[in-house]
Formats: sequence, C-alpha cells, structure tokens
Amino acid sequence: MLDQLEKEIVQYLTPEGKLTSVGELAWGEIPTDLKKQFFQWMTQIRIFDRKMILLQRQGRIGTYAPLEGQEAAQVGSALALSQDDWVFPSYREHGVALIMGMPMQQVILYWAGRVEGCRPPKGVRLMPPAVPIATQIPHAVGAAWAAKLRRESYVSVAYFGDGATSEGDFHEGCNFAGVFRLPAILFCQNNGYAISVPFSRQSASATVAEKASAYGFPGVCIDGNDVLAVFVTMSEAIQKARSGQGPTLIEAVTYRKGAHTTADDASRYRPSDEVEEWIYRRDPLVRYSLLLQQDGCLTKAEMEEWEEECMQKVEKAVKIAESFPKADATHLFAHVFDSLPPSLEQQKEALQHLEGGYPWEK
Amino acid sequence: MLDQLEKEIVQYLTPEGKLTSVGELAWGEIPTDLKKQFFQWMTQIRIFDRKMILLQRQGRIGTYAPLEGQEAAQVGSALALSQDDWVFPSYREHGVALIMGMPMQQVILYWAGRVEGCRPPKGVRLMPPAVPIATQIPHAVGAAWAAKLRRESYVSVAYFGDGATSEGDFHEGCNFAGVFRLPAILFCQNNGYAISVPFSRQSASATVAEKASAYGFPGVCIDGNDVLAVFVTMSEAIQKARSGQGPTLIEAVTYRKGAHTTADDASRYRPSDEVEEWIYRRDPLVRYSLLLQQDGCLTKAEMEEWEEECMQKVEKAVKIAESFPKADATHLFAHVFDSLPPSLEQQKEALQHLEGGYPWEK
Amino acid sequence: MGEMTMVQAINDALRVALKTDPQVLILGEDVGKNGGVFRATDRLWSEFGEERVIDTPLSEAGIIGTSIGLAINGFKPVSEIQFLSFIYPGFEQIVSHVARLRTRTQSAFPNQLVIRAPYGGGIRAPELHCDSTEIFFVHVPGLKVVTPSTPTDAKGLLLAAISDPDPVIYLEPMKLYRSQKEVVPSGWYEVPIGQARKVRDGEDITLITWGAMVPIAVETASKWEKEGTSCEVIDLRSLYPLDEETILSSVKKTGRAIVIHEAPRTGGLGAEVAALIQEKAFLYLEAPVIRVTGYDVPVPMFALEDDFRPNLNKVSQAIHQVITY
Amino acid sequence: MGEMTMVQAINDALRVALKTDPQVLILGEDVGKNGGVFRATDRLWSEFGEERVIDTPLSEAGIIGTSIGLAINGFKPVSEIQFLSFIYPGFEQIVSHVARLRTRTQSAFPNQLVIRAPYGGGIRAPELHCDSTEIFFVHVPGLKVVTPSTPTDAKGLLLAAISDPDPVIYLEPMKLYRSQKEVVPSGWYEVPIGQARKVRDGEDITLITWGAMVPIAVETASKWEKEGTSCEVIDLRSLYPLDEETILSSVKKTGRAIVIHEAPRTGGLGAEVAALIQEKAFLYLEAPVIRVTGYDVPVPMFALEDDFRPNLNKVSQAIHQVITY
Ligand SMILES: Cc1ncc(C[n+]2csc(CCOP(=O)(O)OP(=O)(O)O)c2C)c(N)n1
Ligand SMILES: Cc1ncc(C[n+]2csc(CCOP(=O)(O)OP(=O)(O)O)c2C)c(N)n1
Ligand SMILES: [Mg+2]
Ligand SMILES: [Mg+2]
Repeated sequence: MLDQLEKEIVQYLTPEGKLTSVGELAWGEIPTDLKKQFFQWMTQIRIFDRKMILLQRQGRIGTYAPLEGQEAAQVGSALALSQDDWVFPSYREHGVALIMGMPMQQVILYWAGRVEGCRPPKGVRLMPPAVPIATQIPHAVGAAWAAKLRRESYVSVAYFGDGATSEGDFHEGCNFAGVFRLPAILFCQNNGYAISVPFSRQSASATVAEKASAYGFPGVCIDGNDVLAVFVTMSEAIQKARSGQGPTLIEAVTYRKGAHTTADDASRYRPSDEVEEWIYRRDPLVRYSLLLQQDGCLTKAEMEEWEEECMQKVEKAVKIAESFPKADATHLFAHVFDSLPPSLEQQKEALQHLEGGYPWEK
Repeated sequence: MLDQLEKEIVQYLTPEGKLTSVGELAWGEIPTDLKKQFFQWMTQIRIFDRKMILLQRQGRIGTYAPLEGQEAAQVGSALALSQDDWVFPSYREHGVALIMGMPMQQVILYWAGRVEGCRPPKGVRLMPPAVPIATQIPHAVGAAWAAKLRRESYVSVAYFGDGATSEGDFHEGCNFAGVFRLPAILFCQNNGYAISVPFSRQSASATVAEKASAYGFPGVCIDGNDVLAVFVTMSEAIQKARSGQGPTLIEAVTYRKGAHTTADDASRYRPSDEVEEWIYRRDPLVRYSLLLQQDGCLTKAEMEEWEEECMQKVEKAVKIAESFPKADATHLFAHVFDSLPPSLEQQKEALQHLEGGYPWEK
Repeated sequence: MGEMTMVQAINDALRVALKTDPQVLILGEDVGKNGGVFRATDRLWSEFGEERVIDTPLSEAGIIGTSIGLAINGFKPVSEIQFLSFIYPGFEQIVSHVARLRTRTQSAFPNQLVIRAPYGGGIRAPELHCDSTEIFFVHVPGLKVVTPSTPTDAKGLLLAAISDPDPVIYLEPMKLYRSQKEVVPSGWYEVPIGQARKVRDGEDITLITWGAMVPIAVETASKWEKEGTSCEVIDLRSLYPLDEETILSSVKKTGRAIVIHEAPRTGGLGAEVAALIQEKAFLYLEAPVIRVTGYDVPVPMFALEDDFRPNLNKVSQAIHQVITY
Repeated sequence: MGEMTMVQAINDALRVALKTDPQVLILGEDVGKNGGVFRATDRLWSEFGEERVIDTPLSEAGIIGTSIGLAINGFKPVSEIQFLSFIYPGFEQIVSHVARLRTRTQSAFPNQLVIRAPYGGGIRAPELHCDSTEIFFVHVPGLKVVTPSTPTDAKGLLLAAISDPDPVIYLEPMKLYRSQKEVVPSGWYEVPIGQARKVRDGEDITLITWGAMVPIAVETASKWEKEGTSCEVIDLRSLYPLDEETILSSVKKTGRAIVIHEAPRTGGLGAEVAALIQEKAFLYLEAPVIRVTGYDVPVPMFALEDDFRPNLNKVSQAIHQVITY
C-alpha cells in the first residue's frame, strides 16, 4: 500500500506542507476563519479519538473504530456541507458526525453500547453509523432522490470505505444515483485496507474513482490526507449536485494509522515500513499545521491552547456520557413501533415483573 | 431503443447481409461446416421457439420466455465453446442449452413445469436456467475459479441480460472475476429492455461493455445480431481466458422480437416502429441467410430442407416430452438431501398414505 | 364502485392513496409504463406521472434501500417487489434497516413504507416464483406483515399499511388475484392491522389460515358441515402482529385447532400459532394443534405444485385426525 | 491434544480437514493472513497457502455464490461469514441456490459446502453484530443447520458438516468461543448431524436449548436440583434436522418442557419445538411448553443486551411457572 499515493490524484498540499500550484490558488480563496477551522476540527477529533481508545482500554466503552490518520478526509468533506444536507456515515466517521452537530457525548454513548447515542438532535440530518458495510449507500441515494423530487437543494452524502465498493449495495446505490441523476455524493475513504484485506485484493481496478464511469457520472481521486484538496473537491461536487448536475464519486486516498478497531491487531497484516511512512511522513494534521505556521495563520502557542481546549471538551463530554442515566430495561420496547401491539405489551409487562432470585428464596 | 445500434460496436455483417472489412477477413477463416452450423442452429432454435409459443397458447406448457431475435447472440457464442466449458444460463438461453447438449425434450419439460427438465446429461456442464436475475453470475465465476485452482483449461460463461447489470450479484461476481483474474466470460445479451424497462432507465452508462473497466478487465460491445461478430469475439475471449489472461465482458446488442414471456404484452412499452425496425431490418437469421446464399454455401432449397428437418426434430421432441411419464408426487422428496432425515421420511410417508375423498365416503 | 378482483382492489387502493396523500410514491420494476406484471399498478403511471409512479432499475436492494432514504424525508414509498421469491437481494435492507430504523434513530425520522409482493403458488408460475416465506418477515421485530384473502380486505389492508407509521410487508396471494370478484367500497377505508377475520362460525374445530389457503379452508368446512362437523374458519390477515384474542377465544370454544399454510412446515408460521395456542389455551385443548402445510422440500416446479400444497383432501384428513383424537 | 477453547477446536477441525481432504477450501473476509477476526482460521493461510485459504473481497453474495461454482466442480468450500448479522447480502444465494441446487439439478452436480458464521450476543460486541436468526435457515428446505456448545462438539460437528454431502450452515456461538476449555480428541472425528446431546439427566422437566443458552440451562438446572426439582437438559446441536426422538422421549418422561433461545420469540425455533412436542407428545404433557426467549424487539446494543437475553432468572421463573401449572 505504499503506492496508495502513486495513483493519479488531486493534491493541493504535499506531505511536506507545501502548497502545489493548484493549492496556491485555492489557498488564496479560503477565508482565514475556515483555515483555522480545518486545524481546529482535525485537532479536536484526533484528541477525541485518542481518548476513546483509552476509554476502551479501561473498559469504559466497548470495541471502538479509531479514525486517526483520516482527519483531513473527514474534516475537509464535512466542513463543505450545510446544515440541511444529509449524511449517511459508516462506523468510523466520528469526525463527520461531530462536525454535522452530533453532541460528543452521544458519540461516546454509542460506543458504550447505548442506543441513545444514535439519535441526532433536531435539525441534524445524520443517520446512525451503518454497521453492515455499504448498506447506507442506497439510503443516501434515496435521500438525494427526495431532494430532487421535492426540488429542494440539499445534497446527500454516503461515507464508506474501500471495502464497501465490493458489496452489491454500493453498485445498486450508485446505479440509482446515476440513472436518476441525483444530488448524491459518494465519498469513499480509501484507507488501503478492509480490516486486513488490501485494496488490491478488493478490486482489480486501480482506483475506486474510475468505477464511477460504470454509473455514468464522474469520479475523482484525491489525496485524502490533504484537507484542502478534500474541501475544494467536495465543494465542487456539492455545487454540481445542488445545481442538478448529478452525483460525484470522490475517492479520498488515506490511511488509518491504527488498528481497524480496538479488537484488531494491524501488525498481523500491515508491513511496519508502510505504517511508519504514513504515520511519520504523510500525517494530515502535521502537514496542515506546517502550512498554517508557515503562513502565519496560527502560532504554535495558539495551537497548543486549542489542543488544551479540545481536551477539556472531550473530558467534559466523557463526564456527561458517563453520568447519563442508565436506561431501564423496558427501553428495549421504547422505539420498536409507534405503538406497541398487545403481544409486545405483554412481553414488556413480563419484563417489568421479572423478579430477581429464585422462587424458593422468597 | 432505435439507437441500440448506434453504439460503437463491433460489426462483421451488416443488417443488409454485407460483410464489413473486418468481416471479410474473418469469413475467409471460418470453415464451411461451421458456416452451415451457424445457419442450422439459428434456424433450429427459431423453429423450436415458435413451437414453444404455440404449445404455450395451447396450454401444453406453462409461461415461456421466447428468444426470437437473439439467435445470433446465442448461436455465435455457444458454438465457440467446447464440451468441458461451463455454462450458466438465464431463462432465455434455450439455444445455448441445445447447443451445449441439452436434449430438446428436456427443455420442453422444463417449461412444462417438470424439474426433470433441469438435469443435463452426463458430461454437459450446464446449469438449469437461473430465474432470480443475475444470481448465476457468481456461480459462473466460481466455476472459473475452480478451473484456475485446478490448472484446468476450461472456461466458464455466465449468460445474462441488460437488466441483470443492475443487480448486486452482477457486481460482486464481476469483481471476483477481476480480482482473481479468472477464466470467466460475462456474456450480456443487451436486448434493450428488462421486461418493460429500457436500458436507459437501467443504467446511466451508454453501454454495458464499459462497466468492465470497474473490474479491471476488458469489455467489448458487439452487434449481437451478427453471428460472425459474436463468434469471433467470443472465440477471442475464450482464447484469452484459457491462456490465463482473465475475464472478458461481452455485450451483444440485440433485441427480442416478441414479448418478454408469453405472459407479457410488449406493445404496452415498445414503440411499433422500433419493433418493426428490428423485426424487418435487423433480423439475425435473415441477414445471415442472405450472406450464405450470396456466398453460395447453402442454396435456398437446402435451407428449406433443413427447416423441414428442424420441424421434425421439434415435433419428435414434443412427443417424447409429452409422453414422459408423470412423476409421482413423492418425487418431491427425491433430491432434497442425499438421504432423507426422519422427519422428511415421515412427511413422504404421509403423502404416500394420503387417501382421496372424505372419511365418510369410505 | 363496481365489482372488483383482488388485483383491481389493490390498484384502486394505490390510486386512492396517490390521490389522497401527495407523499405516497410507487416504485418498482415495471410498475410504471407497463402497469406491473400483474397490472396492480395499471394506469397509475399515466394518471400520476413518472415522478410518483417510478420504474426503477432491476435492483431490489436499490428499491428498498432508496425507499428508506425517501421515507426518512417524509415520503411514503410503496414499493413493489415483483415476486416475493425475488425479495432476497433486498433482504439485508429489510432486516438490518427497514425493521430497525425506528429503534436505531430513536424515532428521530419517519419510516413509513410499504413493501408489496405477490406470493405463493397455485398459478402454474415459472420455477422459483412461488415462495411463501412470510415467516422471514414475521420473525423480524419492527415489521408488520399482512396478507388479504378478499378484494375488500386487500384494499382496506393496503390503505391501512400505507397509513401505518411503521413499515409493513404486504403480501399478495397471486392465486387469489383474479379468483373472486366482489363489490369493494370506494374511497379510503382501512382494515385494521392486527385483527383477524372470522370467515365462518363453527363449534367443533378451528381452522386458522391466511392468504390463498382461506378458500380451501372454507370449502373443506362446507363439506364437513354437511356431515355434522362444524368448523370455525379464521383468516389471520395480519401475520404480525397476530390477533391472539380471536385465535384463542375461538380455540377455547372449539377445543381443537388446525393451522393451514403453504410454506414448508418446519419453522413456518404454523409453528408459532400452534405454540401460542398450546401455551395460552392448554387446558381447553382436546387434541393437539395440527399443521397442514407444504412439505419440507423446495417449493416444486408447477407439475408437482398441487401435490406440494395443502388441499381439501389434506385438510380433511387432518380434521378427521383431530376429531377422532 | 491438549485443552482447547471452542475457537481453537474449530481451528483444529479446519486444519484437519485441509490436511485430510485436498478438495477443502477456506474462503472469506480476513480468513487468510489475518487468521479471521476471531482467529478461527489462525495460521491456516501460512500452513496451506493462499490457494486453499483465501482472503476474498468484502462480498457475501460473492463468497457464497462463487462457493457454489467451486462446489459443483468438486471442491468443498468452507466459507466464513464474518458475523451471522452480515449474511443477509448473501441470503438470496443461500435461499435460491445453495438450498435448492440438489433439487434443481436432480443431484447432477455435487454441492458440498459449509457456511460458518459466529452468532448471538453476550460479548458486548458492537451494534448489529449479534443476530440469532437461525430460524431463517431452518425454515429453508435443503439446508442443514448445526451449532455446538462445547469445544468437542464444535470440532466434531464441523468435520461432520464438511463431510456431509449436503450444504450445512454452521453457527458458532461467539459467547462460547473462549468460555470453556476441554480436552478435544485429535484427528478426524464426527458428531453426527441430527443428534441432540443430553447434557444432564432429569425427571421433572426438560429444558431444550442450543448454543450459548446451554450453559444457562445447565446452571439453572443445578440450582433447581438443590431444591428438589430435577431438570433434564438437551442441547439440540442440530437445528435441522431436529432429533425428534431425543426431544420427545425426554418430554414423555418429564411431562414438561421449556425451550430457551436468544432469538426473538415470534417465529423462532422455539415455536417449532413447542409445536412439535404438543403435536407428538400431547397426552404426556402436564403443562404447556413454555418459551424463554429474546423479546420481539430488535437485538439491542450491548448496554441492554443482558436484559434482552434469557438468563437464570428468566428460565427459573419459567420453571416455576411450569411446575406449578
Ligand atoms: C456486510 C458486512 N460484511 C462484513 C462486515 C465486517 N466488517 C466490518 S468493517 C469491515 C471492513 C470494512 O472495510 P472498509 O470498507 O475499507 O472500511 P474501513 O474499515 O477501512 O474504514 C468488515 C469486513 C460488515 N460490517 N458488514
Ligand atoms: C432478482 C429478480 N428480480 C426480478 C425478477 C423478475 N424478472 C424476471 S425477468 C426480468 C427482466 C430481466 O431483464 P434482462 O436482464 O434484460 O433479461 P431479458 O429478459 O431481457 O433477457 C425481471 C425483472 C427476477 N426474475 N429476479
Ligand atoms: Mg478501508
Ligand atoms: Mg433485456
């Protein structure tokens, strides 16, 4: 997977923190505030992510899917979206979720096995993580279809991984998006692996992006660790979608620095030189920090201050999540149907009247 | 669908019965015997097909899926195959089945609702028609995989329609074929419609062939009513597959002259000028007969003689099929498991002891 | 309204729904221009336009998956799966998403959708068109499952399904599509989901069934009536939730029950009904609950389908067995 | 052989099969280099090479569909579906093809394949990883379905499945993967499919269960033993075909039965077992057959999974109910 970056890809910011020529142009057009936000969000979610791994190690949450290394792909794409756009994430898009407005404590609750972590606040159009791979893609396409049928201008984004491209749902979703020319964005974070399976074993096409031609719409392969390339490409795709020009498939080439989940041991299947290359030379946050410092947007001190702030936010969210009252067992029945049929009422009652201990102990 | 033929496609024989320049070359290399076989098989299956429609109208078989119009695609492709190649047909490939060695009476039995019509004779590697669309594609790919793992040189062909390309199974099957570089041939008869749905509503790519690039192997779009183009293209794909160069997707552009099945009314969704164009100007058998006559391979009299022979073959097969002894009800249990578990033995016994009439009538 | 067959009643229900509720959409394979392979959507495409009656690609996961995306935005998609036997490519979307969406979002988004599918045998259909796998959906929490046996119920149940805030699998017994005509009320009316229909009163034994087996139960009951055995016939209509009250009060009266279904026996809905009855009416039972079902073999091609399916003869034998127990 | 956990026993069975039979192939997601997410295929890739232990694309329909093409050519694919909850994209291949291939080809081609899948809850797994939808497969004629509850059974059943000429769905209770170690016989041995295991003798009541519920049944039985109620515990092991004889002879002895399973109640395998018992042992029953099961709600995220699943408490309550009926 060292050749992940040897694909023909769009790059604005090199791993060394230098703007490419297209990058220079783009940089000039981005407001300072947004430049800071890129940094702030990438920092925020990295700190969040590391804390989550820690919580898992301490048994305070369950298995967790870390995102470190994929911050640019998530932040660059999500910051290009508006409030009324729809997002259909996979299980690794905590960054996207937070940016879309999901309270951090809820993301924590989700990984603590609490279904209450699934429900977004009013006005946030975000589905819970799609656990069965690729299944969210047709949903996103359906939401895009609703926009088109209603003549509304929101777009709908499906986030998924490279592995997802092998599933039928990817194909069927993309096909509908193409046939009906829907305002959908298919955003693939190609991190080179589906758990242990390298992309070369997943697909015989060199890129995910080129698969778009089978569906009659454009595909773009971009450096997913380059927040600028991600943001600009995503913004263009959104613009096209809003103006009725149909879907775009974006392949953001990236890498997860850590394991697939906290239950995974990535050293079984990834060569250490490859991992090191990505950790030490291609980190999305490091390269962007270099640019910012060089550009003078943010000083090192300001950055550290921000990091401190992020840590506090995370600690606070953990506290809220952990003091969130435990749901009663009957919550099992709370959102099954709009109203419970009699047999479910009976089951709920039986659960309520379930007494502890053994009959003879009473 | 008049523009079916306006795609960039390989053509050897024009609808007017003229050889194109590539066609001239190919024609010179095809042995006379094979030239005759193209005609003979196309004639045979057309006569068979018309008889089947008649049988259905007379209530002697059930719903039937006619193939008229697609003879060149089926004959050209199947005659390029060898005895130990595998074929995974859909429900319209009666022509392919007959060529591969399926006795005609069995094809009739199948459409008469008899499962005995499913089983090919020993040595014929042909699966029963795949009724759920696209599901046979992964099977064909699996059989190709077996060839590769065993270092055997047979190839495996999946036949399917344009509608099938929208299913996940098409995608997943093609993807395996590409990733493992298997000796599989994906043979799509694009007849412009999936029942009533035109290809433009099925896919936003202009051709099926170009979808192959998503899977890292070549796709070719050919005139499917041109038996020469089909045969030569198929032979090349087979050659490549046998020599380890992986899969090919072949899109044979064709048209069914009649309805989707005998239960369908195609006039509800196909414009009559389109239908007439294909029936009267683009017929695969007519154009090939013109060539043969012009070339002097076969005289009109010989052709008529052959037609007579075909009719007799069909009549004979119908007779055999219709005198095929009715299976006993217990045949339900004949091929469920290698050996019946006790509960199924009991069910079988119950069926055997099922008495007619009502208890009080005894 | 004049007399209608079941498929006409379904068509009528769809028309009424499209007219009444602008959020209703119809989508599926061949549902538009062609009006559906059984004509269930006949003329709707020309009446309501291709943005409300939508021909989709051949893609069940696509149809069901995009329906979810439409539903959470307030549309009420009524999708047609051409035959129940072809629903399996979309099965994951149903099991993992349609059924769980309310729970997974804690009711944050609407999820009002109906999936219609013709099912069952008896019409000499081609191979692999005749599954009766209703139990797959009954077993999945979060779905409702209904099936009519008359034109009137067909329309009323479909409108109830469309207005139900939860997803409903609506199964259409192909065998009954055109077997019976009756006067069907015009306009919008609903047959409540969760209520069985007592088709026939009886004293000695309860026949519990649904869909295409209802006429067989009724016919068998008439025969036995003349011989002095009186059968109560219950058409479940709603396969989930079950109308336990109607089932149990009938069996408590008769003391005997037979469940009849087309699906293979093992793990079919008959097992649930039998388990339920013995659980909740144990002391009333004078004989075990007997099942008359398809055999545990793949649904056969049509030459043997009559041997596979329950019929007067098989039901009659079961009645004999139960009353002489 | 030393002591083994269940997952080690499964690994051992696969190794023995690969060694003994050159037609055996292993395929699935992450089964190769990574050795499987639960390590069920640990080291097999390096021992047998990537042509026999094959990492596939992420594609369940692809895995199962190509397995069919391999099987008809004489291979014996043992495919791993990473979690039963993710088998649904391949469900059509199972229902329409794996199960029907023998019938549809009239036994013309071999179809010897095994599909392995971890299933069930109790290990705080992430959302949507914990389905127990065994009934889906039990209901499909043409499939055998087995699940072990001990390391020894795990190995023997898996080898029986691999040598069975018909397709077998082999379900692995994740909860038991590492919960118990025992000495497992070395080499090839088989636990016959279709035979239940009597885990514990008893006189007063029969507890029928399988998979991860077996230890719960046993534990509950021990508790009640001390209080003078003696429970017989039967581990079905084979969910299809059922070992009717073992079930019925036990219930005929005890006169009382409870079925315990993790899956939601309605339409679960418990219904079949209850229906069967009342049908064939009606006159022996002193109380209705009671089911202790998951509720008819979507399998919850892990914070509530203990509330969802049957446990000592719930089984105990059912025993109380049955013996005081
Ligand atoms: C349908 C389905 N099959 C299998 C799995 C198990 N699984 C979870 S994540 C994963 C790999 C996904 O890889 P990719 O799409 O590249 O996303 P990434 O984890 O790299 O972000 C697999 C196989 C699943 N969740 N769903
Ligand atoms: C999975 C599935 N969905 C739906 C159907 C119903 N159906 C039968 S044929 C057909 C159209 C197939 O079109 P195409 O693939 O183009 O083949 P053609 O009939 O044109 O040869 C449909 C929708 C089916 N058989 N299987
Ligand atoms: Mg990945
Ligand atoms: Mg077609």
